[in-house]
Amino acid sequence: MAWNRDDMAARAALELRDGFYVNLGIGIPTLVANHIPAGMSVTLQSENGMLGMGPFPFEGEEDADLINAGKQTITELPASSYFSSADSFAMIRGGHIDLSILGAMQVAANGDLANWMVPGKMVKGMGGAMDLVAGVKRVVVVMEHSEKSGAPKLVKACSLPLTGQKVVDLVVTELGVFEVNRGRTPVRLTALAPDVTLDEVRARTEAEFEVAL
Amino acid sequence: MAWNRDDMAARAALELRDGFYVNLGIGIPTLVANHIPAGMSVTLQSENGMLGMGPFPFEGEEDADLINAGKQTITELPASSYFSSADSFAMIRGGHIDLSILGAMQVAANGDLANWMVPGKMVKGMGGAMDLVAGVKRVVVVMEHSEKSGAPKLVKACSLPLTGQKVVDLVVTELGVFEVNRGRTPVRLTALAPDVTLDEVRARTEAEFEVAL
Amino acid sequence: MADKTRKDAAEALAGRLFDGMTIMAGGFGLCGIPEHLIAAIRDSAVKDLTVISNNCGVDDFGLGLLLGAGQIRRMISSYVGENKLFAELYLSGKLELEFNPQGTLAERIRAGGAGIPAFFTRTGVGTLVAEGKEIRNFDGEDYVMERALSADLSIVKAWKGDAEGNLIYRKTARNFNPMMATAGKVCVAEVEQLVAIGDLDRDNIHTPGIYVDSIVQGAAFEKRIEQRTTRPVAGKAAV
Amino acid sequence: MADKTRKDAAEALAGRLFDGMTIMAGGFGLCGIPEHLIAAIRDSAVKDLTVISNNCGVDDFGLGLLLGAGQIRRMISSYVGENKLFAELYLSGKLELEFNPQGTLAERIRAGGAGIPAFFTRTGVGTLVAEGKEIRNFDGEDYVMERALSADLSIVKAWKGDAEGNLIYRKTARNFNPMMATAGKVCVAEVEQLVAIGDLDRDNIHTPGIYVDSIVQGAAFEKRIEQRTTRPVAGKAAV
Repeated sequence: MAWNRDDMAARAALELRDGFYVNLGIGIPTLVANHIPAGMSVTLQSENGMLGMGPFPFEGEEDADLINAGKQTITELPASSYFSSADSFAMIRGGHIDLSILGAMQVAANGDLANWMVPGKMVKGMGGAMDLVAGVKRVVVVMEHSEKSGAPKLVKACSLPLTGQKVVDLVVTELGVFEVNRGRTPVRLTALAPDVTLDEVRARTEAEFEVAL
Repeated sequence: MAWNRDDMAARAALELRDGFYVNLGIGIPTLVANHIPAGMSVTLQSENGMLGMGPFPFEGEEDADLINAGKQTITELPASSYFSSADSFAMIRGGHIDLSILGAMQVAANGDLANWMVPGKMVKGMGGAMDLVAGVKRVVVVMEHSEKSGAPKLVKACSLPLTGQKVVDLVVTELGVFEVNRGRTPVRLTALAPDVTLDEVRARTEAEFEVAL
Repeated sequence: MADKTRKDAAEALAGRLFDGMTIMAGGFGLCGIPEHLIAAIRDSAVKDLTVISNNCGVDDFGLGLLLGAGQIRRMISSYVGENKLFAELYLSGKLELEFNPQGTLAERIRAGGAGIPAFFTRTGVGTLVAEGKEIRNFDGEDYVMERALSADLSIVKAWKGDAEGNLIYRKTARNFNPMMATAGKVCVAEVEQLVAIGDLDRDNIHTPGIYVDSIVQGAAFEKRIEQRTTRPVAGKAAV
Repeated sequence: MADKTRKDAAEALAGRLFDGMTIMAGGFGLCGIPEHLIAAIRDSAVKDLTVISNNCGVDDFGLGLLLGAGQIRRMISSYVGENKLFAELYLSGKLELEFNPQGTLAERIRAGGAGIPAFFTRTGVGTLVAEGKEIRNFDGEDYVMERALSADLSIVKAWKGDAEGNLIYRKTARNFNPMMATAGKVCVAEVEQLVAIGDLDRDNIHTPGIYVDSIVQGAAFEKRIEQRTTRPVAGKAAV
């Protein structure tokens, strides 16, 4: 039985460490916040200019001046701080964020990441994704293992325009966990979802990988 | 009768305009603040991180956290603001300061300025002078007309290491006022101190200049 | 010090608008946008604008108003996902578009205000963003050279301001506003509260008045919320 | 969030000092210097230091203490005028010195913390400062390329701070401290007042805690004044 969205978020949450400063992308990565272990101190950065992002507000307590990078209303915490976009990306680009967890369209065996553009389709823009993958110390991708068409997303080489070159450290899909290590080592499958077989993963993965379960 | 230090400051103060943001160097330039015409609004910037520099404090009211770029104790004004050195020099380098008035060892006919180093002598450092002359919209030099040795300081070409190339707009000495215009036009003598003769200025000036009194 | 206060947005912008100009507009999504100044620019009917802003508003609010009025010829942004009209205009060739990574956009604007004509960044190396740009290796790593951005006019929105133009922003409504204030040849600011000089904490002024040419207190602010997201009152944390 | 508070300067620096390291130290003259951390570094006897700081203190205070103890091998500064020992050491070849224009120094440090390996500036073009560096013309004007600066350790001094490492500086004691906090692999901060988390205004935190590894409240601060300049109580303004 493959992992569901919440299982994938829980798996990605194993990458968290006490004291980490973390940027979470939109979608499944947002759910990772629900899996921070009790007693572990993790500070969430929002690239529109905030450290110490709190939970969504209670209804009626929304503040138009307080949103996350997905433009959702959020709250602050006692230790929160605000800063400009230039200061926020200085923080990101300068390597001060420990971990970025984000979605992807394709990840290649060499660590290349594509998640912003499909040629021929209307492009919405890369937002802060290129800065995050270029600047954050460790980049974890959480994505569906295949496209809706069935085409693999963990590939030998990205066919889509890149977001970053050799930037992915780890990939979590509903089938398993893959160490990519920015292409410095061969891709290694390190965990399998329950009842998922190695054959199924092999059949649905284009990139070559070693098995280290 | 040549101008004294205060006369020279008063002459430089004629360069002030209402609404100007101004950086004043150490020495005679500091005295320019005493000659801001009544009713004219001039904001003084201190490159160590302050806009809206006030007068020296009364005795007993000195604050170790409030100094100017000459490390003298100063005061703040109602509209003052503080910022970091990086933000201060972003302001200077970015061309946001209207006028810089500073001292010099040599000024050349092409607008070159030397004011930080004499080879063979202990060098104290250029501080913010290179940034100021490179970034401020208009640069006025106030200096003695000659060195103690009698050597001219308004020269054909600077023999001392430069602080900036083609940066000086105007020079005020105890003998007169010279438009240098960053070397875009010939040097022009536009004012003479009382009882100073053109012959005396010619004799004590190495740079060629036109007379436009 | 000269009083930079103006009666309303139209007066603050008077004489500062011209066809073909480049305008920087602060805000992230609809958060921290100079809504009164945008409305006044729409009313002015100035056209052929190049607009530098992280986003382009929504169809009927923010910069979407200028888009709807056909006043924008070219956008420099990082993300424009929430605007249908934008897609139509772009696909029909009526709108030029330059995408910048968000951090590169922020830094290009800071550089424009700080007298730095160009800088190097890892962001975008090996991507379309780096095409045609200089790549350079420093200490074994490749970087792309990015140029500064500046504008004829920047419009920003702050929480509080005074007649000298000193500004303080509130929470994440700060975003691009402080850098844009430094990178316009002229900067016009709108604030929710115009306070007396001396009322702002001098240690905490985000934009010193030197950067601001005119300041106006907005009338009613709409401050629309784009993605109202809440958690159940009795439930557990959702984020 | 992890408590970054340490008992005293020595504990805050424990395990972070080694011979031959590069240290950035905040302050302008004697204003805003981390005086307790400097004293603790002197007491540690660590040596062969490269120190990046706008100035080098005076003979018996600030970084002058490390100079006097022979711990500094190399300085990167913009102005060192007020230190006789400095002159002696330099002229006798016991001290290496690299002068940077003050704004270039500040920007190189900011770049070091911001992931920008190099940038261009007009400052220093045509002077000794530009020798051996790349000169490049942008839009008809020459600029010199300057490289980022970073350090093994930065020591900074703030007015208030909390256990998360959030810092607020006071008046012109801010100076180089905020950028240096971002450009050290490790940053240790000393504050006059350690306050409870939540007591600092979130909109006005100058250095977010992410940059600070350890924080210590100094005991008595000397906060020496270098040029005590006053005006007569009854007289007219002198500046």
